[in-house]
Amino acid sequence: MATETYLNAGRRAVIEEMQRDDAVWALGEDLGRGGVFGQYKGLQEMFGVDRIADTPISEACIMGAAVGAAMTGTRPIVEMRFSDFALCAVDELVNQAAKARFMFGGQMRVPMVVREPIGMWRSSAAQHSQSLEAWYTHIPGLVVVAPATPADNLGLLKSAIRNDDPVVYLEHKNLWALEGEVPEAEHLVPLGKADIARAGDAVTIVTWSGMRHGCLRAAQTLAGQGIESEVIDLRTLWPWDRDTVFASVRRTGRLLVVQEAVSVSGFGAEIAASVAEALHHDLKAPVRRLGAPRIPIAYAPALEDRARVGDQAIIDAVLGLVAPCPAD
Amino acid sequence: MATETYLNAGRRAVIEEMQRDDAVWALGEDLGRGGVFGQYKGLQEMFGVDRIADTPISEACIMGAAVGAAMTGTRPIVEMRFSDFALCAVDELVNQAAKARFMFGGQMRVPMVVREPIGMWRSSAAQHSQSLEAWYTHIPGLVVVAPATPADNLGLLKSAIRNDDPVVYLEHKNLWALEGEVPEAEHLVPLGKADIARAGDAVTIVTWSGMRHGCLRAAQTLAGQGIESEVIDLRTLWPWDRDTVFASVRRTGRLLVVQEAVSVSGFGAEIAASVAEALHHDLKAPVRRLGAPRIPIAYAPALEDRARVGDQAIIDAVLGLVAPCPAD
Amino acid sequence: MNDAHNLDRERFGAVLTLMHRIRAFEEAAIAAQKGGLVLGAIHPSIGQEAVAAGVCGNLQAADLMLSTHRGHGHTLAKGADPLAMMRELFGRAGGTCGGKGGSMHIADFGVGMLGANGVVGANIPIATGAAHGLKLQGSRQIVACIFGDGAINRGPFLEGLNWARVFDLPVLFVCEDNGFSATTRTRDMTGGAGAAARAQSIGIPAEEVDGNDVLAVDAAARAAIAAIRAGKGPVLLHCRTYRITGHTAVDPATYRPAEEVEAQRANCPIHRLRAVLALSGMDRAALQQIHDRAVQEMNAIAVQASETDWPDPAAAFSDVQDMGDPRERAY
Amino acid sequence: MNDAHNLDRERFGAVLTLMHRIRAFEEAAIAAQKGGLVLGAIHPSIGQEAVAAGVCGNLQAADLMLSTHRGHGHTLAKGADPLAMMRELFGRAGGTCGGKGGSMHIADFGVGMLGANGVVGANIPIATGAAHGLKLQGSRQIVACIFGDGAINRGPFLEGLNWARVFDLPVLFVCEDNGFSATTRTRDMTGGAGAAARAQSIGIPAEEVDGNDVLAVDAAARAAIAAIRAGKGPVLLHCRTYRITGHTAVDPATYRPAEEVEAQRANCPIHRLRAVLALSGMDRAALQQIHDRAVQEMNAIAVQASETDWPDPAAAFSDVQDMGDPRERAY
Ligand SMILES: Cc1ncc(C[n+]2csc(CCOP(=O)(O)OP(=O)(O)O)c2C)c(N)n1
Ligand SMILES: Cc1ncc(C[n+]2csc(CCOP(=O)(O)OP(=O)(O)O)c2C)c(N)n1
Ligand SMILES: [Mg+2]
Ligand SMILES: [Mg+2]
Repeated sequence: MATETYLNAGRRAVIEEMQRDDAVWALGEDLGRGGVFGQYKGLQEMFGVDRIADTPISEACIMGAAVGAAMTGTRPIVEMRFSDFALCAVDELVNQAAKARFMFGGQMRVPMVVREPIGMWRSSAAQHSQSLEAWYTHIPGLVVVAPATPADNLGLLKSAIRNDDPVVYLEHKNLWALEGEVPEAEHLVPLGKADIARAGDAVTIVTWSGMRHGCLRAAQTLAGQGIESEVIDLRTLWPWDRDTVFASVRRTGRLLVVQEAVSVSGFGAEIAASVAEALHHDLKAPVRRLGAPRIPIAYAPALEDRARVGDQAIIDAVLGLVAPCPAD
Repeated sequence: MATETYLNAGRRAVIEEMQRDDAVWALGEDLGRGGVFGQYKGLQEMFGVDRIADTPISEACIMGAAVGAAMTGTRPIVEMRFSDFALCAVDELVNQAAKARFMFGGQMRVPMVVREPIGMWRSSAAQHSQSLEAWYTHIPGLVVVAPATPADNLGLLKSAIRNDDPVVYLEHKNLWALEGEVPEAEHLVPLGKADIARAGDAVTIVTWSGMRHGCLRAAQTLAGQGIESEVIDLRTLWPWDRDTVFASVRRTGRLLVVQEAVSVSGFGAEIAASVAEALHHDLKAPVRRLGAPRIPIAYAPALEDRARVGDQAIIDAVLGLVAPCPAD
Repeated sequence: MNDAHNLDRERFGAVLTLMHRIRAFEEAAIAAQKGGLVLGAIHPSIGQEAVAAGVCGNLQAADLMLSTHRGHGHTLAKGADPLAMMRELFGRAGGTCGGKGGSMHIADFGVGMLGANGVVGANIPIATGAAHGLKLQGSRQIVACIFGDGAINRGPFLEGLNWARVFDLPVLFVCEDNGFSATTRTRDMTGGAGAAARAQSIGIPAEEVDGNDVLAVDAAARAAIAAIRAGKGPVLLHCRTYRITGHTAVDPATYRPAEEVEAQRANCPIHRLRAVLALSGMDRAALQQIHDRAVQEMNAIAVQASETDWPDPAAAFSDVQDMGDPRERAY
Repeated sequence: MNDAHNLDRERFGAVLTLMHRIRAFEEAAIAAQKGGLVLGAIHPSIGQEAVAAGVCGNLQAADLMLSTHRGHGHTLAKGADPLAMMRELFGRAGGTCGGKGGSMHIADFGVGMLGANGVVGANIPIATGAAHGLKLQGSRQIVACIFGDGAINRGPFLEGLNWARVFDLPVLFVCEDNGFSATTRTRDMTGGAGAAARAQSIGIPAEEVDGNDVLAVDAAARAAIAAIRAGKGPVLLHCRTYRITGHTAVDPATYRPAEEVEAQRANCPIHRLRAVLALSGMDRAALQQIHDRAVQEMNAIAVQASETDWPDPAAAFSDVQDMGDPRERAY
């Protein structure tokens, strides 16, 4: 084990996979200077300008070109810089990358990883803060991954690069500097497997990406009050790990989903609805979601904070869930 | 009352609102020849080339130009032809139209209606069949409307055109030819109000757009078996009519959501999750969703049909809901 | 323009055969659609066959080609099996895409045909990326990307051409300019002189050519492809042609004067090539036989396609993605 | 180039004042960011002030202007209140957008400034549409749309310019070419000769101008605006300038040689205008006073902004949309 930042763990994943497989390459704006957050620092020196390719400011073509390059035997890593800018390339991702394998009757595959940093990052405002993971989970053909720790960013990104279908890979901008233990040996985290970040039997908290950390802090506080929460970090949103979530909810009888994204039609709705459908009779309390209100994200901190799910909101929600139900 | 097609009802809405308000105009490809489905037939002759504007094949600019034109005092109706092509203009809709009012601190509004025909229309395949309403409901700043009848297409489109914020207006391609009674006098349907398409007390079926009709057929069949379903057509997806849905589910104790879209992270998840959260103790059976599997839509009918929610599936789901629960 | 007397009769006899086969394929498909056998929309390229034949005829088998919603001609010219294509139009088993795609999504990777596309202009970045992928792998193949005149008003046209220039990619861009963007005259919606001028402004050599003169298209494509294969980067050909049918097979296209269409019929690329071949000494009977064989072939194919089984409905759930259950939460 | 002796000293004195105010505003903002007062990223336009002053100085109050992420200069030049702008950068009450937008989303509709934009190139279709809206309403106003050199590689550039040409709209497109797309040299990512050539290929008259010579920018903008106001449709100005700072205020910009930056500092548009004004007979003290006043003004504004209240957090829920409860399902 070594201590590594989330950012460097992702960088290491790219290096290892590029060393392992000549077909892997990365493309995006400013990659030669390390990319906008430094995720690609030094990589052009290591791998050359062909494999760490600087591109024009042409998101549609970055995405579309990756589709073509994936069809012809390479394995592109697409860097979208901010997930917000990926909105300039939705046809290319949704109508092209995601559907090609199916539309063309399985003649080929489109192995590409689309890195789209998501999330609030102090005072970045409405066009640099979004979390739209729910959208991608709705699109057949896409795998959706959202790592929350350095080790997972290493192991999931490596798995994503090896995956033969398009993967939307959502790193959280606020986690770049987060440090954590990362195995020094080859480390692969399988896609589709959740991580039980904390075990507990009072309530199941399902979360992903940046909110993992708020949930763990809240669970810590709650443990002080004798309430043991199970915190499940989904890590992969599609396919999500129903088995792990369902097993936990069967045990705890209580589900809280915590997401940074807008709650309305967020991915939390899918989890909550799935659990409500399948485990209604196991539930000791109604399922519960936490997420952002349906507002654009503001610049001024006090306003921006209204779009954040704070630790206290998580604590309150858990307390609400474990309280004896008045209606029963 | 007169009998009118869904298509002509929409056309009438445009005519009436353009007559009423000089600021209203429409832009899109081929509008001068009536638009791709004939929704604008004869309108250029009536209103001239400025107000029924033919455009280049430039979806991004159609949408973006509408944002600018809305900011400067006009009320554009954007025609996207197929909702699939709107994926070429997502930045313009989501990052610009939806957020401008908020980002700029309420200095102005963006009154525009984006018409995006959705849904399966026999053998149109993966790039001409999608229903992505869930996406838009997730985006702060957008109103989302999905009419299912000729009268609603008249009354909702008129209300949408009068709305001062961007409205994503999703007509269903398979309904163009549907005939129905339409008031001859001015007819406005308020945004945000559901329609109880059929009253019943055994189960609440919440649906919208094309699936309204399948639900009504299924309800008819079920009525023959003595099961009276309440069919609620939401009509507006954001804001959706929680009051009507909740009142119904409180009465019936059973919720089925029926949608044409992919079920995973579809808007049905939001409805099901909201009901499960709020009315858990009123439920006599678990909430239940029906929707498409997570597959692209195929061309061959037998394959395409696997993406459809058939009447029988609705009937079976209702029967499942009203059956005495084995676990209780 | 080649001199008819020096014409390579064998070669252009084969080109005529191809053009007749394309025409016959589409006429058979239109007839089949009237009979309810073609399930979705089809966009015929009748009158535009010289572009398909002139361009794709100069590609090698290993070269790649990407097309549009109006792609039957290009696809046949690249070597796809017409029976599999017809089956695809009919939504049958054994279609090029197993019935999953239909006319607008025909692809045949086996012959380097990387896909029609239902989204105007979307093939341009994909083709550019395919060329990028080839170049990264040290391949000598090239990519031809065919699109309509309407597509040059979409952003991906700019982004793709710029990209191809910046990375010096082996792409032949072909603007198949039939004058229309669906029901709209493209010139009314286009600033400036069009595709070639735009390409040149991006630093891409471009040439305009009479797209109904297959000899001219052939010569221009051959020269362009030679340059591209020599490593000179992208080239654009702007081929002016005319769409004889409506936008789709069911569009009566009443938005254009009958005389215009009649005049263009007289300019039919097949007629023109036949005339040149006749002048070069090919006899009438041989020419007639080329036509008749093509018609017979395609009519027989339509019959055969109509007798083919439907695909297994379970195929709706395959080829989606390796991870996850595509049936999850279905119905 | 105007002759220094015939220079309209009053007018260009005002231009110099504006350029100094822009520079001083941004220097104050950079200093404030070091002090933690500016909350989000800022993209200074130091060295590029001649474009803002030369273009916006020729707009009427009722004309509209749309800008980019690097928009402080344009916004001040269009007449926005620097105190409100500084408050916006500080995220305070009374900011141009009430603290909701920040630097990249400053807009001041009261002075015809329709918005900076966080998405490169996104302002082009919006500006085009704003002009479309004006034209439909029979207005005589025009719209200026300023964007960077990097934006010409995005699709909306093509779509917007083509649209403006097709509909003959009153738009002045201004490519403020500072040589860089963030940390990348734009020329390495751009095929062809750039913005002017591309505009011309779309049928839009275009001119290249030394963007560090405010007299040249002023003359070119004035001529272009006169043509546009006369109903001749869109024009593009390609202004070559240089970004003295990094991409953002915290970017050390080590990716370019120090000598290059030094040479460009010597080419500073403010120095150049000062030299011309001095030559024209304006005295040193007057010139110095223009500078000093600007610095005093902006420093005072920064202090004042820092003493302003934070916005009411409840404002997070207003200005979203009329329909529906924005708080629904919150937390
Ligand atoms: C992005 C997008 N917008 C609109 C359409 C609808 N559409 C299909 S074909 C067509 C006309 C295309 O014109 P052109 O590119 O000249 O090709 P042609 O049909 O003439 O071969 C249009 C507008 C589409 N498929 N994709
Ligand atoms: C669509 C999009 N892609 C990428 C970015 C990130 N980005 C912000 S500014 C910038 C460089 C823009 O270059 P240019 O247009 O020349 O403007 P400049 O910064 O030089 O003023 C980039 C790539 C963005 N904001 N939007
Ligand atoms: Mg055309
Ligand atoms: Mg620049």
